[in-house]
Amino acid sequence: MPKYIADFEHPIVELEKHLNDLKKNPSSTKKSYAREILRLEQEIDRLKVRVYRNLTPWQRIQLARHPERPQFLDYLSELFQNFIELRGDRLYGDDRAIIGGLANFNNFRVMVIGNEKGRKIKDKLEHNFGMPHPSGYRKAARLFRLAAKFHLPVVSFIDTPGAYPGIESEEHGQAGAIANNLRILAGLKVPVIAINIGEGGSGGALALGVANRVFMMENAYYSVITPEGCASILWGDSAHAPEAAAALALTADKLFKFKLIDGIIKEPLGGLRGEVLSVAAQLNEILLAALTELTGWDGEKLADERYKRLRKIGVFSEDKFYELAQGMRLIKGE
Amino acid sequence: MPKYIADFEHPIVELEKHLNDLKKNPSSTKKSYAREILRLEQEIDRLKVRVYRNLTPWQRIQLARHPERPQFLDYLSELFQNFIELRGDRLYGDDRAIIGGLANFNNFRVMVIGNEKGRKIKDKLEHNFGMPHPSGYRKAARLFRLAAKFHLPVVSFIDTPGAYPGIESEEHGQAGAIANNLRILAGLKVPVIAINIGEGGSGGALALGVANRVFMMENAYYSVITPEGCASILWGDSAHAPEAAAALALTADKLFKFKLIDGIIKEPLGGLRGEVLSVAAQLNEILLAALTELTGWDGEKLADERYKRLRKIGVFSEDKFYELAQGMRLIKGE
Amino acid sequence: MPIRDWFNKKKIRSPKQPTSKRTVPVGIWSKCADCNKIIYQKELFDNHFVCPECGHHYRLSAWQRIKLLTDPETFRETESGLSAKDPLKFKAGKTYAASLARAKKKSRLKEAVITGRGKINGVTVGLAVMDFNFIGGSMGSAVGEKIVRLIELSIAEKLPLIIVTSSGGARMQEGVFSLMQMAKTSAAIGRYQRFGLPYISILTNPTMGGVTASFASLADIIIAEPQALIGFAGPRIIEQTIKKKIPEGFQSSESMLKNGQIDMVVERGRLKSTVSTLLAMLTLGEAANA
Amino acid sequence: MPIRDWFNKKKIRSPKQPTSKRTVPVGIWSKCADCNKIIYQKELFDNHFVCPECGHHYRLSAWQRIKLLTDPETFRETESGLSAKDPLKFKAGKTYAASLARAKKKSRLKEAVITGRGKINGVTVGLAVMDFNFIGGSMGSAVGEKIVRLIELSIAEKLPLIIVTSSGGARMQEGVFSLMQMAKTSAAIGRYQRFGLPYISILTNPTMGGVTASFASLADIIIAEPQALIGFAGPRIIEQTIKKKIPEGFQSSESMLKNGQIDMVVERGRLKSTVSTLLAMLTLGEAANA
Ligand SMILES: [Zn+2]
Ligand SMILES: [Zn+2]
Repeated sequence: MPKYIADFEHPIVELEKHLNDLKKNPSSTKKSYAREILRLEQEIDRLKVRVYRNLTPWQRIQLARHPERPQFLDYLSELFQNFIELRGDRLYGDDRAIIGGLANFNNFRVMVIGNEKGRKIKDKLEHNFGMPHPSGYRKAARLFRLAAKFHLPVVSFIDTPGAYPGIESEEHGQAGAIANNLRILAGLKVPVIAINIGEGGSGGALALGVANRVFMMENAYYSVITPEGCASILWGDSAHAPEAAAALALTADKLFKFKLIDGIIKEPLGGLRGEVLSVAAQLNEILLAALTELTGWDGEKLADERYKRLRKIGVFSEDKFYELAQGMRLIKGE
Repeated sequence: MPKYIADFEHPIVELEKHLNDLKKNPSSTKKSYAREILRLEQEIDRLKVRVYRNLTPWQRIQLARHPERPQFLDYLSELFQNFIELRGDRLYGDDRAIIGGLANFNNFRVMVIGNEKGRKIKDKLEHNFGMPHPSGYRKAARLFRLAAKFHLPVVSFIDTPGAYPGIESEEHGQAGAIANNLRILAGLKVPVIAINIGEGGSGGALALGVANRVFMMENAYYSVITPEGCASILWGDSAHAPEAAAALALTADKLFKFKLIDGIIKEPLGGLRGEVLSVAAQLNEILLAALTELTGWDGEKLADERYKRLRKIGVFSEDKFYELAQGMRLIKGE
Repeated sequence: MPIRDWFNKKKIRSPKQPTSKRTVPVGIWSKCADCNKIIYQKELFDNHFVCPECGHHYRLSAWQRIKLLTDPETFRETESGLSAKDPLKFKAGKTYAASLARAKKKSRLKEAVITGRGKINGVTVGLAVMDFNFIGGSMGSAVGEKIVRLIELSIAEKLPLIIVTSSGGARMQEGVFSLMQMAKTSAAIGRYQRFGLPYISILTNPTMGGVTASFASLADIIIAEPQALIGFAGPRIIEQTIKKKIPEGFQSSESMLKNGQIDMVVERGRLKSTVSTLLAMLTLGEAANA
Repeated sequence: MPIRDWFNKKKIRSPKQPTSKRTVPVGIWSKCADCNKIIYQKELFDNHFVCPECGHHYRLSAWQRIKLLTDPETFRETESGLSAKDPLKFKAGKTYAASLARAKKKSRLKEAVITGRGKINGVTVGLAVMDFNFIGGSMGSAVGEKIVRLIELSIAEKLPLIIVTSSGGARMQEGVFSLMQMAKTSAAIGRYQRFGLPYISILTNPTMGGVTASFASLADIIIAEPQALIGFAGPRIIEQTIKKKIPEGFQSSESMLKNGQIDMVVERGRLKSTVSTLLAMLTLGEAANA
């Protein structure tokens, strides 16, 4: 399988290829050859740092969508034990774009739920590229309630381009299913911890994300609209997606600055590829700390804290004088 | 439209036809003609009394299924005011085999829900002959919960051959939908009153029928299985349905004797046809009494009473000696 | 009218694709944007901006809607001083600041929702009405905040809650701040609903995206005006995804009703009386049960 | 095994129409009723009556099932003295009395369900197991009563509840008394579930009608054995109604799983350990959360 390469990675890949070719054909004199190898290696390192330390939002989105990026099931198998999958919404289906069940995390018993995109093409189709139908959100709702009943914390992994925009999903109440999850999660009497591991595509992502603690991987994004969609609306051309991505302030660092998330999990240079080991320790620590803290709280406090977190989100201006003037006008009968 | 005539009504209809013919052709001498008319009228009355006062269970089922028998919407329009229909299960559909909404009944505000079969062929198709899909039961469940939230008594009208036995209805969880309604109704914190106005077809009917007070029309039936189904199983031939109907003890008088229902609404001789006026006063009285009594109770008491009613249903034998002996054998290690 | 006839009468109208951008034509006489018939402007006014010929429901401004629903002189606005900021200094093509300025001028509003107390046939309610003229009725921080404050006020004063939506969804110019208003408003509705107070939402053309997928869908009773466009994803996005045309009447009020997502489709002329009857049924008024 | 591989591995087996009347063949060597391969009887026994060749799950008696699920010598039966009466003096073709007598003789049971306390890997549970050999595992008054008494006992003693079903549905010979057991058991489950205790139901071949449409479907976790027939209406009634053949695999455990009605399909060999893990997850044991 050819390695997937994002546009902005081409210069690095070119140099790497050149280096490899050189290594395969040691034709030059030994001294200049070794020097050339060293030079190339240094250049690659410098380039990598320059590219990956200065990623634009759009470039981060490429990494968040990278086909080799670890997915929910990879984290599940690395960080959790004794996973028992619970399937179905008890209504109309078992949406494979959302997977959930019971598991152990260190000493904790938890309900773990996440978007799964699928890796191979067959899996991608089965998991619908991580885009849930209403059935998936309703399965999640069932599991949220089950978790609350049995006093199990909910740990959710967000990684979806968004809720599936199709005919049946609309007919079966996509909007209502998402809204219902927002309401359920907000009021849940157990700890809820959400981790955005890749794509946080709008309401379809938020439907697993109303939590007491929200974390993001360094190259994950969270957005009200896809940059492509935003660009289509504002420029009439999705090619402006990179600019839209920049305008939307959708990266982890921005969201952390805005205090919309609680922490960022650092990724290796170039973003996660294939394996989760490089972030497992961080994730483990962050989750363990959150669970340890939150399981000490009672249900009311957990729901209240979640509400308070949401309650204060928003930036707006408040013109008390205007309001007063409006009131006066009314009294004067204008 | 030709009037629908059940088998056992043919002798009556024959005589009535004869009488009509005679009336249309007054060819005889005046005296004998008048006498003949009178004789026929008396004979018809006698026959009617003989037939209708001695209905077999199977004959009652014919009346319960009679195409001219009043249906839920007829009672709704006669007995309730300001009906506002509430549609949809908020999941996948709006099943027209179950209709429900808010209404006034005398001084009460109630949630009224019932099976509707439809009268004309187009309506029958729309209402699926009164056979609900899971969506219908889930709509009912939503309205039950809404009633509980707003402290409204539930009045339900049962009239269904049964839950629809189809492919989609099974795939979409017919069994689970019915079970869920049984559980919800049993625990509902508002008064629930059920009236079986015609067919009480098995679990599909019971899903609207777990109530504090259950009434039946005189010619309604309530059965664990259709007589045809029962006959098919026991004789391998549904033609034995009349015998099965007798064996199943499914008529209102039997159920009242068994204390499974609280009252019977008397029907005019020959059963209800077309109009509900002849039973409206009785129904009004019975419902008013039940509502007046039950709305005085608090939610816990209502749910408790409903549970106690169910709890004692069942006829079985209990062999305490056998149980003891079993225990002894165990102790002796046999 | 006997109920059975009424049932037969109110057949679902063959739904057609809702029209999304129709404003009332100007002039004494004008042509209906839907049926093309010539209509007398005054008649349209008197008919609550519903075409007397074809029943097309023209879009109402928030204040027109408030006038339609509330008893005269009873509406008192709350939080009128609240309006949008620009937390992201958003610029994509044009700036958010410019969009806001233009919207204010065009709509004569400070934000895309008006909230307040008002009476509906004598019953005081908490009322929010969105206005599509203000950046497509989109929900940003200020809209979310106004709605949540109205919900909290309705809890405090034990008022029934009525929200009339008309919105393209979340306001993208505020990024994740807008997205989070979905969760914030839904959470507030969840709190409100613990108190056994009735929440009725009225969906008008169009109600899409983050508004449908939050407070609008969480009402005890959901009403829609006829032939409104209602859904989550926009029709164009769906067509791009499934790579075929969407069917006629898809995402219309009528199909939402058929698909079990809303309680009823109510024509504008019957809207106030319907809400009023529902309030009488769901709140403890003079005809109490116990 | 990494979870991803495990996911890829446990693909839904192409479901075929579940076989409904297969009993274990008799003899030292016998032919599997499903795959027709010759199997060694002892191997079948050791494999919990699952064909070692094709995985066909033969029906288990209630006592075999109890042996499979509970730790040795830990099961204590309750209400063993409870059995059916004949409230309707039912006679249709043959009498109910005769059916009961024959069932008792054939199954060596007093009723179609065994209830009691037992331990599953050390955890005490309330356990009910239905037996298809007793009038098709049908639920009459005694079965309903035994199940409700077990539920009440499990409430009183704060025990997890496990019910293994195998039933054609309600017992028609008791008429509406049977029908009402659906409501009675469902109501009791509703009460049980207020206490935050876990209820796991295990559906085995077949689970139909009034049993599926009551307590069996109300569990927190619903497990099914592979290729069991599970549904409400019988396949024949459906075929008569829709006037065509039902599709392959319809009403199988596997299609129930795909259709979102159950949590998992678990092979008999993994049943006890799965239930045990679930109990550990759902009850406050040694690895408590707080
Ligand atoms: Zn027009
Ligand atoms: Zn075999």
